[in-house]
Amino acid sequence: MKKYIHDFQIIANRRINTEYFVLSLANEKKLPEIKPGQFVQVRVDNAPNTFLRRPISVYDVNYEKNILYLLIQVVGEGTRTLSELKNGEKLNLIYPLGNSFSLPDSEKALLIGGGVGVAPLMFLGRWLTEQKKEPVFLLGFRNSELQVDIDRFRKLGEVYISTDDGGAGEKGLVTQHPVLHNDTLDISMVYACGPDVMMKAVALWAEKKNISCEASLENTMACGFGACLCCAQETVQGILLVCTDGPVFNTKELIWQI
Amino acid sequence: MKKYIHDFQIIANRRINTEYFVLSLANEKKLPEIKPGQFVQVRVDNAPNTFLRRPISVYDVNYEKNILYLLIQVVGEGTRTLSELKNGEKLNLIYPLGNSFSLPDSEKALLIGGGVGVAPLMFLGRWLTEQKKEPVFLLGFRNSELQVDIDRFRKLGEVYISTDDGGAGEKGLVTQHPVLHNDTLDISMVYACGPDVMMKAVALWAEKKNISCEASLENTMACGFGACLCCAQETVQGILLVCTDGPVFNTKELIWQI
Amino acid sequence: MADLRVCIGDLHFKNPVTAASGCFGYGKEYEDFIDLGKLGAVFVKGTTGSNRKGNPYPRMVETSSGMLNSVGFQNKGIDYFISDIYPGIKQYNTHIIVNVSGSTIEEYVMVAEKLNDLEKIPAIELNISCPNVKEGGMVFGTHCPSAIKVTTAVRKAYHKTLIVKLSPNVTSIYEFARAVEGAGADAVSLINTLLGMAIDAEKQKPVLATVTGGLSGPAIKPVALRMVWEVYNAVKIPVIGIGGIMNATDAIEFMLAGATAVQIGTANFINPRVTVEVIKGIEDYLVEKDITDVKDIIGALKIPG
Amino acid sequence: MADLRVCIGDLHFKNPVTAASGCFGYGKEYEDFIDLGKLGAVFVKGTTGSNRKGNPYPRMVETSSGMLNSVGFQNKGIDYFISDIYPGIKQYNTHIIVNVSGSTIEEYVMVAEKLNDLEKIPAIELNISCPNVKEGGMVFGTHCPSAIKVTTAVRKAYHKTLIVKLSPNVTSIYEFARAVEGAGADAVSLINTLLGMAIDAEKQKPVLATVTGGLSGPAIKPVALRMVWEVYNAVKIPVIGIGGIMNATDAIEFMLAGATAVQIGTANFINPRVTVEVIKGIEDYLVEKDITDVKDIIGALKIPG
Ligand SMILES: Cc1cc2nc3c(=O)[nH]c(=O)nc-3n(C[C@H](O)[C@H](O)[C@H](O)COP(=O)(O)OP(=O)(O)OC[C@H]3O[C@@H](n4cnc5c(N)ncnc54)[C@H](O)[C@@H]3O)c2cc1C
Ligand SMILES: Cc1cc2nc3c(=O)[nH]c(=O)nc-3n(C[C@H](O)[C@H](O)[C@H](O)COP(=O)(O)OP(=O)(O)OC[C@H]3O[C@@H](n4cnc5c(N)ncnc54)[C@H](O)[C@@H]3O)c2cc1C
Ligand SMILES: Cc1cc2nc3c(=O)[nH]c(=O)nc-3n(C[C@H](O)[C@H](O)[C@H](O)COP(=O)(O)O)c2cc1C
Ligand SMILES: Cc1cc2nc3c(=O)[nH]c(=O)nc-3n(C[C@H](O)[C@H](O)[C@H](O)COP(=O)(O)O)c2cc1C
Ligand code: FES
Ligand code: FES
Repeated sequence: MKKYIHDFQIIANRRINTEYFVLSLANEKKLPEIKPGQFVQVRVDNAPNTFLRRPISVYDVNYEKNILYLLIQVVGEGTRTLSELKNGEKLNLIYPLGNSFSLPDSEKALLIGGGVGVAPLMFLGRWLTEQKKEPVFLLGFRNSELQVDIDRFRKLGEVYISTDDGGAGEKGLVTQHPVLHNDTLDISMVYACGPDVMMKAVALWAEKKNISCEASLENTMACGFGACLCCAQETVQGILLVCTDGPVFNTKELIWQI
Repeated sequence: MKKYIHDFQIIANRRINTEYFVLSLANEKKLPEIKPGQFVQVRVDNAPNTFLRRPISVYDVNYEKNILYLLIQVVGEGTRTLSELKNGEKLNLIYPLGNSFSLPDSEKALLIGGGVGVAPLMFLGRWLTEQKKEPVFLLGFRNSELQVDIDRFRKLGEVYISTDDGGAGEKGLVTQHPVLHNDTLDISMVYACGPDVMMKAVALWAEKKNISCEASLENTMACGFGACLCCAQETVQGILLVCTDGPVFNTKELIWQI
Repeated sequence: MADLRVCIGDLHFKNPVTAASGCFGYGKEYEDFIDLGKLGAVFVKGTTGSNRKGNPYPRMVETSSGMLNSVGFQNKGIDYFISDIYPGIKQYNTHIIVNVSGSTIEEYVMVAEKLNDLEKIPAIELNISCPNVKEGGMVFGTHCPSAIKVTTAVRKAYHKTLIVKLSPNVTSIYEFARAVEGAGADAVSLINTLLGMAIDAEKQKPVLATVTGGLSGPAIKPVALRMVWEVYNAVKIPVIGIGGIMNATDAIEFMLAGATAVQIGTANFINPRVTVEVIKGIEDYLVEKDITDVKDIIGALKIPG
Repeated sequence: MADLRVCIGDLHFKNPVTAASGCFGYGKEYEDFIDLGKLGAVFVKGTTGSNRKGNPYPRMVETSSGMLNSVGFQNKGIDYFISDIYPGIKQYNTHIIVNVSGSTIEEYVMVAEKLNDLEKIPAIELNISCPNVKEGGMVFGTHCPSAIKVTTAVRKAYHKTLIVKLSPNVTSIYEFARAVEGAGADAVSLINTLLGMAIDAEKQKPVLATVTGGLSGPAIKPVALRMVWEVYNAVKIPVIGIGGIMNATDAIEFMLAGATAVQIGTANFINPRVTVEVIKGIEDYLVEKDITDVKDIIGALKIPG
């Protein structure tokens, strides 16, 4: 897929809660095809200590209105600077980057997200419904205050929630959620994005259930398009690159470092 | 004089023309005494390539309203970032720094400024009027568009202008201005601030006329308060520091490098 | 229009702007962004005698105005390069220069020998300066007799333009430059990365799996400029300047300090179009200054006094 | 409340945070901003045998996340220090350590000898690593036999704590650390500045009057951390870490890498209160991590594998 460098314009910066915000980005040029699971490399201007670009998943795309959405969690100086962007300001992106999630065999698919790991699942869920599939979401957050856009996920499919403190949905980790232990859940594919420990636990669960599992990984990235070889991931095929061979991997391929 | 580090609030950012702007800075604490010729060290946040503070002269002080004014010329990333500051934003200053201009013997004094070198002359002029002296300004600019706050200077004393292209006042360099060759000008002191070549020319003129001359110098500064020894100036007394022994020097003391 | 052509030994570059090894893949990673045919040359990644999987991860960490990497020589080896990669890149309308790496003199020689026959590879860059491999690599670049030995051996085995890439992690880089000049190098390129380290204070652990890594980016530019100037004053062969170049002004500074050409590395990650922008910027500079030939700025730095 | 006390040889510091030589004047430049009595120590500026006027100007230029300086040893000499400066600073409630500089072994020895008698100066830092003087200075710091010679001579002449400040402009800094340890140093401090250069492309001239200068600031932190860790693993005497420390996290990284104390230089120019803020930050870190003694983090870096 051809990659582009474009200046986008901020048309909305929607604060969700203390940690998360969503940027809506517009561009005069028609957006190229973007696939669920792909990401962009954002140049952060005006952040004295942010030298490299920041990789951010595509949260959603509206082709009609030509808008790209990014869901971002404030964790350091780069993301904090992004959180302060105002309407009309510019953001330079390299995109679309990486591979993408694949289509499930069955009707239903389970999409498990932890924290900011829910980001790629919105776009994936939308795409699945367009493919006449039925996404079921299982989303985990630290507490109820940190939940993200649940109403929007509900528009795409069933949503289960878990929070560490039980403030919303089930108490505990997503992998402890009863829906995973509900044998009537008729799925052939699970998608996971979140902390490594979560994804590994989901992968083990899927393996036991003999369900195919795709995980979207993170790694430290200098380029994002295969030029620096920094984002190495150990797999059964040897070292692969998270930015071009991933970020989506079938978990059977992965050799976890944790 | 005791030095302070304070956060000031921008209460106005007044654009004068394509190159110059004036920041009005307020602080809850009562301003300490600041003397004409002194400067501040400004921390520039949000400018990726601006590491050290930037030295800026005090353009004016309003003790009643507790406001400090800086006249700044956009020359690089630091000053450009400052030019984009909005009301309510913070600016961290170390101040007041450096020595100051001295009082003239006679009634009248001539204040010669070139470009952004006019900055310390506003405050100096105000102080002179308060001391019952009569400042006469000779201000040079590249062209008429780049003139700075002439009306405000006029409130303090007579103003002569020269521009490189003759678009306002006399055509040519300030040192070619007829007022300098007018023997009725009854002064015992001339103050100069501007490019080194200008100050040197003024100093030579003053020496010939047997008039005392003070110049406000620039130099590359890392600290601004005498700790780094970077801002060396060769003088008849040996190396002195522009940030603490200056920025104001009697030109008889100076050994010019140009 | 200024003349941008420069020569590295017998080799003619259409302009002095090239991409640094390890930062530009095999060129094709940048085809969506720029026309590779516009570049003076592309230095492709470190190639070894056989397949190397590189270092464990994390391999990268951002630092103030720079980054540390510990990629190591992840590559499939020279034979794979010849059979599978070369056919795909040989049609590029620019010079492809292979960065030759290894752990032993025999390995360097073997790789260099095999590159003799590739028509479209007019030069190699002998990498004796990688801080990211345990054996070989930097040892050759930080011990003068070893640098001479490996250069002499490769010189015998390789018949085209031989560029030796120097390590900055030494007391006197100009001694190494003189040594490899004496051993038959046609040019030197510098600097490779500075050996550095990053620590995660929260976890009380090194950030990189290999503990140390190579520092690149604008943080190292002052050191690189100084070394290029030192080496330019010490040798007669051309110098290729590398280290923290982010824009045309940076590239011009390296040429004024004595570089005949420059390599741009880390900047490509942030701005994949930086190389062609630098070419344009150099041209603008020459036009504005009324200089008709870029060669006139090489080493043109005026030293006072 | 964590215990912040550390020892450099026989010398007790109330905490590991000190100000670096050449960046803190004689301390009094900072009295308006902080209580000097809070610092572990103040390293005052380079002091030579006799009056030195320093280098011509410009002496400073900003670089990416750093600065180059070429101050040289502008100071009025040891006798002036003793007669005119010492009386004004000896009442500070912190250790005053004099950075001893020179061009010849005799000069170093002479200055060190005279400092024996100053009751309130409990230590000297032998600066064999300044890149900004033509003769002496860095030569002693980049040539191992010279480093040993000067350290041995000063050790004989000086009876209190002897700290030797190492140059980073060498191939193997740990060899110098071992060498001066063998020659009687009680501690080593590192790093001094990296030799660098800046060029004004418009004027086609070096920016600094001396052409080259010393690079400091966060740009050099990765190199400094790596060197501190190398030296910590090579010697038994305490290591004082220096280079690009801007905040408490940076200081903690140096201590994890093996530094018993740290010096803060360039950061003081931007934030004259940085030293006391770093002390507070280290304390917060220890409390949060339930560590009762700062000495427990010295060299506590966990190396994987
Ligand atoms: C393929 C991919 C997709 C991602 N998608 C999203 C997303 O949709 N929304 C979102 O909020 N975040 C996403 N991230 C994570 C995001 O890139 C980091 O949170 C961001 O780079 C942190 O930048 P910072 O300057 O705010 O923090 P820093 O101050 O740089 O660091 C804070 C923390 O973030 C980690 N981090 C820093 N840089 C990177 C990097 N280049 N890659 C990975 N981790 C890093 C550091 O280890 C550190 O712990 C994604 C990461 C990857 C690799
Ligand atoms: C005592 C003193 C008082 C000053 N008063 C004023 C004032 O009232 N208004 C005003 O507009 N400017 C003033 N200046 C100049 C001002 O400090 C510089 O223009 C500013 O630092 C440039 O920063 P920058 O990031 O925009 O430009 P940069 O990109 O850093 O550089 C652009 C140009 O400015 C010069 N410059 C950069 N840093 C410094 C520095 N620390 N000291 C001197 N020159 C530098 C460089 O040589 C370069 O040519 C004063 C300087 C001094 C020393
Ligand atoms: C991710 C990465 C990988 C690199 N790999 C190599 C390599 O394989 N061979 C080599 O000679 N240099 C390698 N280098 C060094 C660069 O070619 C260059 O010398 C250095 O990065 C300094 O230039 P820069 O600051 O423009 O990046 C690598 C640098 C980076 C950042
Ligand atoms: C302006 C300036 C002057 C310095 N003068 C000296 C000196 O006289 N003696 C010395 O040993 N080191 C001197 N140094 C080096 C510092 O002490 C320190 O080793 C170096 O700056 C790295 O630390 P930093 O990055 O925290 O500044 C000087 C550094 C600067 C920036
Ligand atoms: S981030 Fe550069 S190769 Fe993946
Ligand atoms: S700027 Fe530091 S001493 Fe003058």
